[in-house]
Amino acid sequence: MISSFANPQKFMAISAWLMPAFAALAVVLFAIGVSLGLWFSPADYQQGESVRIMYVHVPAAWWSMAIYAMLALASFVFLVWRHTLADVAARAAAPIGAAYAGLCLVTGSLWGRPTWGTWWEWDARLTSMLVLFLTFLGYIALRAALDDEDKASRLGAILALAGAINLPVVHFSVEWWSTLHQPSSIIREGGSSIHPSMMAPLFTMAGAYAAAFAVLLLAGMRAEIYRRRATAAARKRARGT
Amino acid sequence: MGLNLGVDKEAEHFAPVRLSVEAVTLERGGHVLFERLSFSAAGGDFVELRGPNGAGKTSLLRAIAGFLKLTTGAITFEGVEDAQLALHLLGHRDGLKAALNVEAHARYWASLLGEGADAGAALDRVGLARIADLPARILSQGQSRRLALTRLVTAPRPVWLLDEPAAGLDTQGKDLLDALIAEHRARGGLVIAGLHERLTEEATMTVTL
Amino acid sequence: MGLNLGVDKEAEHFAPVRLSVEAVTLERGGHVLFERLSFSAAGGDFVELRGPNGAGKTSLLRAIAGFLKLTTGAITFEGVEDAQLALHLLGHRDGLKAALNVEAHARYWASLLGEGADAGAALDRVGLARIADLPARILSQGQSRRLALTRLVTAPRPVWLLDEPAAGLDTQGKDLLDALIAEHRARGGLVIAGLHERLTEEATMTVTL
Amino acid sequence: MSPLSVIFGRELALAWKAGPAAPVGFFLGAAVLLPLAMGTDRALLEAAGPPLVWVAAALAALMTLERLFQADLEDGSLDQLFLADESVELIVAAKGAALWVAVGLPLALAGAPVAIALQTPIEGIPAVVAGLALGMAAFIGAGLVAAAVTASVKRAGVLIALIVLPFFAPPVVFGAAATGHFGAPFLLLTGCALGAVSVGPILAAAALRLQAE
Amino acid sequence: MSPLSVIFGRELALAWKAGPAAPVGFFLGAAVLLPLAMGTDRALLEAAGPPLVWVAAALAALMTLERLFQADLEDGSLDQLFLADESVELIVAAKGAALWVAVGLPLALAGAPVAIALQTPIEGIPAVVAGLALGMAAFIGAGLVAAAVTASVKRAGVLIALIVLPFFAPPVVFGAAATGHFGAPFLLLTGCALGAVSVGPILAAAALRLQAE
Ligand code: HEM
Ligand SMILES: Nc1ncnc2c1ncn2[C@@H]1O[C@H](COP(=O)(O)OP(=O)(O)OP(=O)(O)O)[C@@H](O)[C@H]1O
Ligand SMILES: Nc1ncnc2c1ncn2[C@@H]1O[C@H](COP(=O)(O)OP(=O)(O)OP(=O)(O)O)[C@@H](O)[C@H]1O
Ligand SMILES: [Mg+2]
Ligand SMILES: [Mg+2]
Repeated sequence: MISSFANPQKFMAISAWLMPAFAALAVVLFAIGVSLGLWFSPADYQQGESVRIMYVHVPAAWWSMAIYAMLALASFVFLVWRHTLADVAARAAAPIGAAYAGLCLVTGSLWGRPTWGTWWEWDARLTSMLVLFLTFLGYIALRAALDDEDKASRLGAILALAGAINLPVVHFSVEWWSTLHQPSSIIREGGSSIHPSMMAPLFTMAGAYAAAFAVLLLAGMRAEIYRRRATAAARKRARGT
Repeated sequence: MGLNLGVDKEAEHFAPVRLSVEAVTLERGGHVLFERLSFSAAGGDFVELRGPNGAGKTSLLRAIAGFLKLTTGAITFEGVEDAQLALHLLGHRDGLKAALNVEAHARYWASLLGEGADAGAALDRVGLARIADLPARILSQGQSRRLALTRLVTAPRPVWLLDEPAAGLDTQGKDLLDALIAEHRARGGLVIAGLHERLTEEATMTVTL
Repeated sequence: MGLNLGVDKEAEHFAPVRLSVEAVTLERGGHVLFERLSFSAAGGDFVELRGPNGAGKTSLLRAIAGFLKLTTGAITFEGVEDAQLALHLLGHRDGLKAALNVEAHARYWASLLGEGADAGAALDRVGLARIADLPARILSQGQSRRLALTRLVTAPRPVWLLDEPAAGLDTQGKDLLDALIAEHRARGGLVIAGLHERLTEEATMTVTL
Repeated sequence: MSPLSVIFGRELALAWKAGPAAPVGFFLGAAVLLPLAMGTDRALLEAAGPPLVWVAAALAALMTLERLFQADLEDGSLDQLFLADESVELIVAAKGAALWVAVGLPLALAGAPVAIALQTPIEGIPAVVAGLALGMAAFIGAGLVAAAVTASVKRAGVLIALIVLPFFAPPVVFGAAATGHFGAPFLLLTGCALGAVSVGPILAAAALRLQAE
Repeated sequence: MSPLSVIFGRELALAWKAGPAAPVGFFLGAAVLLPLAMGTDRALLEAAGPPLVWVAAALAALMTLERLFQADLEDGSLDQLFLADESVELIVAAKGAALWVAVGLPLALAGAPVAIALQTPIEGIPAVVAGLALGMAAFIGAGLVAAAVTASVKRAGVLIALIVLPFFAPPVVFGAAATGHFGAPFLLLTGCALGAVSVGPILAAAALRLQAE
C-alpha cells in the first residue's frame, strides 16, 4: 500500500476516489454521532447537558495525539527512504493536527467553565495538550520560515522527530508534576467513569473525526502536489530553459 | 547589453557638480591611512582610486559619502545642497536582504533613493529580469552584484562612489558597468571608484593612496 | 613576495591524487545548472572554471567539496581516503570571526585543518604579519581575503577548490596567489578555480559552464 | 510611495518571513513554563502570572530586536538608509512601528488566552490586551536604543537584554500592576509607552550614525 | 591541539567577547524584575521565587541560542567545520559545551545569591546551583537542535523560542521541584540533562549538514 502510494501519479489516482469515499463516511458518521450525542444519550448526573461537549472534545484530543504520531512517522520515512509523499503527508497533517489540538483546548475550556467554574485548570492532560499544540505550531512556523522547499522538508522532519522524543517525556513530567501539587478544589475529569450509553456517540464521533482527518489530509496532499508541480513549471519558465 | 533600454529615455543632464578634497588626513584606530590628500573633480570626470590592500580606498569613499569623520582637512561638494541625497555608494557589501526577492529590492531602492527608471526596466538593464522573483538568498555572487548595480539605474544621482564595482562580475557584467559609467559621465555625472583591475572606460584622473 | 618563507621548507611532495567528474548534472531549486558535465584532472593540474554569473561555478565547487548533492553523475577522488580531509575550499565568504584577531584565525585553522607551516610564518607569507593582532572586524576587503589564503598555507592539503580567489586582492596579492598556486602544483597538488579574470599562472584545462 | 511607508512595509515583510505565528507561540510557551515551574496554586499563579506574562512580552520584544540593526549593518543596507531623503529618526521609528505591528499586536492579542489561563477574570481581559499593546510599544521604543548601540556586537542577544532591563522595569511594574483594570498604573504605563516611543528613535538614530562609520 | 579543544576554546572566546557578564546580568536582572513586579508579599516571594528563577534561567539560555550556528553559516566558517578531521556531532557538542561553560556555569553560580535573596535556606544552596547547572545543560542540549534547524532563517529569535519551549518544559518541571534538595526530582532532572546532551548534538549535526548546502 505505502509503496504504491510512494509514487505521486499513483497517489493522485488512488486519492481521487479515496477522498469522496472518506468524505461520505465522515458525513454519515458525524450525522449519527451528533444525533446520538445530542438526543440519544443521557445528560451527566453531575455535569448536566454540558457533558455533550465531550463528544467534540475527547475525539479531538485522541486524534490530535494520533496525528502527531503519524507526522513523526512520516518524517522518519522521509528522512530514511526519501519518499517525497511522506514529506507531503507530514506537511499536510501538521495544520490538521494543530486544529484538532486547538479544538480540544477550546472545547475543553468551554467545558471547564460549567464544570470547574474556570476556563482553564492547570491539569496534567490539559497542559500536555497545550504543549502538543505548541509543538505543532513550532513545526508549522519553521516550515513557513524556510523558503527553500527542500531544506524545509528535511529540517522539518528532523524537528518532528525531536518532538516525538520530547512529547512522551513532557507527558510523563507533567503527570508527575500534577501529582506533585494536586490542583485545588475542582471536579476531576470523569475520565475513568464514562457511562456506557456515552460510549456509542463517543466512538462514532471518534470515527467521524478520523474520516474527516483522512479527507483533509488527502485534500491537503493533493493541493501540495499540485502546488509543487506549478512552482517547478513556473521556475522553468522564468529561467527561460 | 543593449543600451536602448529604459534608462536613457529620461536621461536629462545633471546640474553641474564639483567635489573638492582638501588636505584630507584620515586615521583609523589611531593609524594614519593617508595625509593631506587633495584633489578635485567635476561632473563628467571619472576618478579612480588605486592603492594596495589596506591603503584606505574604502575609507576615503566612505569619508566622501559622509560616513567617516575626517581627522583633518575638508571634503566639499558644490552644486548640490545635501551631499548624501546626491550620491550613490556601492560598497563591498551589496546591501541585500536574503528573504526578499530581486524585484522587491529594485522597487525598494527606487522609492528609497529616488524614482528614476522603473524597477522592471532597471532589472532588465542589469540582466536580472528573468530571475526577478528569486529571493536574494540564492543569488550567485555576480547576480547579487548586478542587483546592487540596479541602484545606480533606478535612482538618478549625480555622484557615484563605487568600491571595486567589478568584483564578482563576469565579462558581460563588466561591459555593463563600463556602459553605465560612460552614460553617467555623458549626463554630467561624477564617478569615483576604488579599483584593483582596469576597466575599459578610461579614467580622467588617478588618485593613488 | 619572497618565496623563501616558511612554507617551502617542509614542502614535501603530495601522494598522487586524481579527481574525476563523470556525467554530472546539477540542479538548484528545480532549475538545471549544467548537464552531463565530465572532466578529470590529476595532481599538478590547474583547472579553471569559466562561465557567466549564475552559470554554476560556485555550485560545482561546492559539489566537488561534498556539500551539494549531485542530481545525477558521480564525482570521485583517487589517492585520498576521505575527500573532505584532503581539500581546501576558498569560497566567496572568507569565514572570519569579526571579534577574533588575525593571528587567532591562522592558529585556529592550523589546528582545525591540519598542522603545516606555523601560523606566524603563514601570516608572514600572505603579508599580514604586521597586523597579526587586528580584529578581523576592521580588516579591509583584501586583507580579509589574504587572511583566508593563510588556510592554504598553514594546512597542506592536496586539493584546492578556489572560488574567485583573486577577488579584492591588489596586484601584489594576485602575484602571491599565483606563486601559491605554482608552488602547490610543483608539490603535486591539484587546483580547481572558478575565475572571471585571468591569472598569470597558465591553466592546464578550462571547463566552461 | 514615500520612503517611510516603503521601509515600514519592508520591515513588516521581513518580520513576517521569520515565522509569522512565532511571537504568539513563544508567548504561550513562556506562559506555560511558569505553572509548570511553580504548580497550580491559584493565589500564587494570580500573583506571579502577570509579572511573568510581562517579562515574557519583554523578551519577545528583545528577541526580535537583536538583529534589527545588526543585520542591516552586516549586509550593508544600513548605509542606504542614510542616503534616503528622510530623517534617520523617522526611519528608525518606521522600523519600530513595523515591529510593533508584526510582533507587538499579535502578542498583545495572545495575551487574552494567557491571562485566562492564569485565572484573570474575563472582564479584565480588554485591559490586559490594551496594556500589553502599550507595553510592547514601550519595550520596542527602549529596545531600539539598545539594538542600535549593540548593532556592531556579535551574539549581542544577552547583552542587549542586560542593557534594556532597567528600561523595561517601569513598564513591567506598571503593566503587571495594571493587569485587569484601567487604573492609575495603566496611565503610568501609557506614560512609559509615550516616553519610550518619542525618545527611543532619537537616541537610536544617534547611535546608528556612529555605527555607520 | 586537537580540533575539538580548539573549537571549544574559540567558542569560549567568542561568547566571552560578546559580553562575559551579560548572561549573569540578565539572569540577575530578570530575577530582580519578577519579584519587583510581583509586589513584596514575603510569603508569595518565597513560594514564587524558585520557579521564577528557573523560568529566568530557561529564558537566559534561549537568548544565547539564535546566533550560535547562524553566524557560522553567514560568515562561511561553517564550511570549515565540515573539512575538519572530526565528526560533526562532536564539533557541535564542543560548541554546546563551550556555551555551557560560558553561560550555563556562571548562571548557575549566580543562582546562589538569587536563591538567598529569595529566602532559600543556606543549606539548600548547593542543590540550587547544581540543579541550575544541570538545567542549563538540558536547555542547551535541546537548544542546539533548535538553533541548527533555524540557522538559515534571519531574525529567527522568536521562532527558536517557540521551537525550544516545549523541550524546556520537563527540565523546568523537575528543576523547580528539585530546588533546595537532592531528591527524586533531582535525579529526573539529571535524566533530562543526559538525554538532551546525548541526543541534541546528533540531531543538530544532521540539521547542520543540510544547512551547509
Ligand atoms: C482546556 C481544557 C481541557 C483540555 C485541554 C482537555 C484535554 C483532554 C485530553 C488531552 C483528553 C484525552 C485524554 C486521553 O484520552 O488520554 C481529554 C479527555 C477527556 N476530557 Fe478533557 N480536557 C479539558 C477540559 C475538560 C473538562 C472541563 C472536562 C469535564 C469535566 C473534561 C473531560 C474529559 C473527559 C471525560 C475525557 C475522556 C475520558 C478519558 O479519555 O480519559 N475535559 N481531555
Ligand atoms: N573601524 C576600523 N578601525 C580601525 N582600523 C580600521 C577600521 N576599518 C578599517 N581599518 C583599517 O584601515 C585600513 C584601510 O582600510 P580600507 O578598507 O579603507 O582599505 P582599502 O584600501 O579599501 O583596502 P582593500 O583594497 O583591501 O579594500 C586597513 O588597514 C584597515 O585595517
Ligand atoms: N540554494 C539555491 N537554491 C536554488 N537556486 C540556487 C541556490 N543557490 C544558487 N542558486 C542558483 O544557481 C545558479 C548558480 O549559482 P552559482 O553561485 O553556482 O553561480 P556562479 O557560477 O558561482 O555565479 P557567479 O559567477 O556569479 O559566482 C544561480 O542562478 C543561483 O540563482
Ligand atoms: Mg576596500
Ligand atoms: Mg560564484
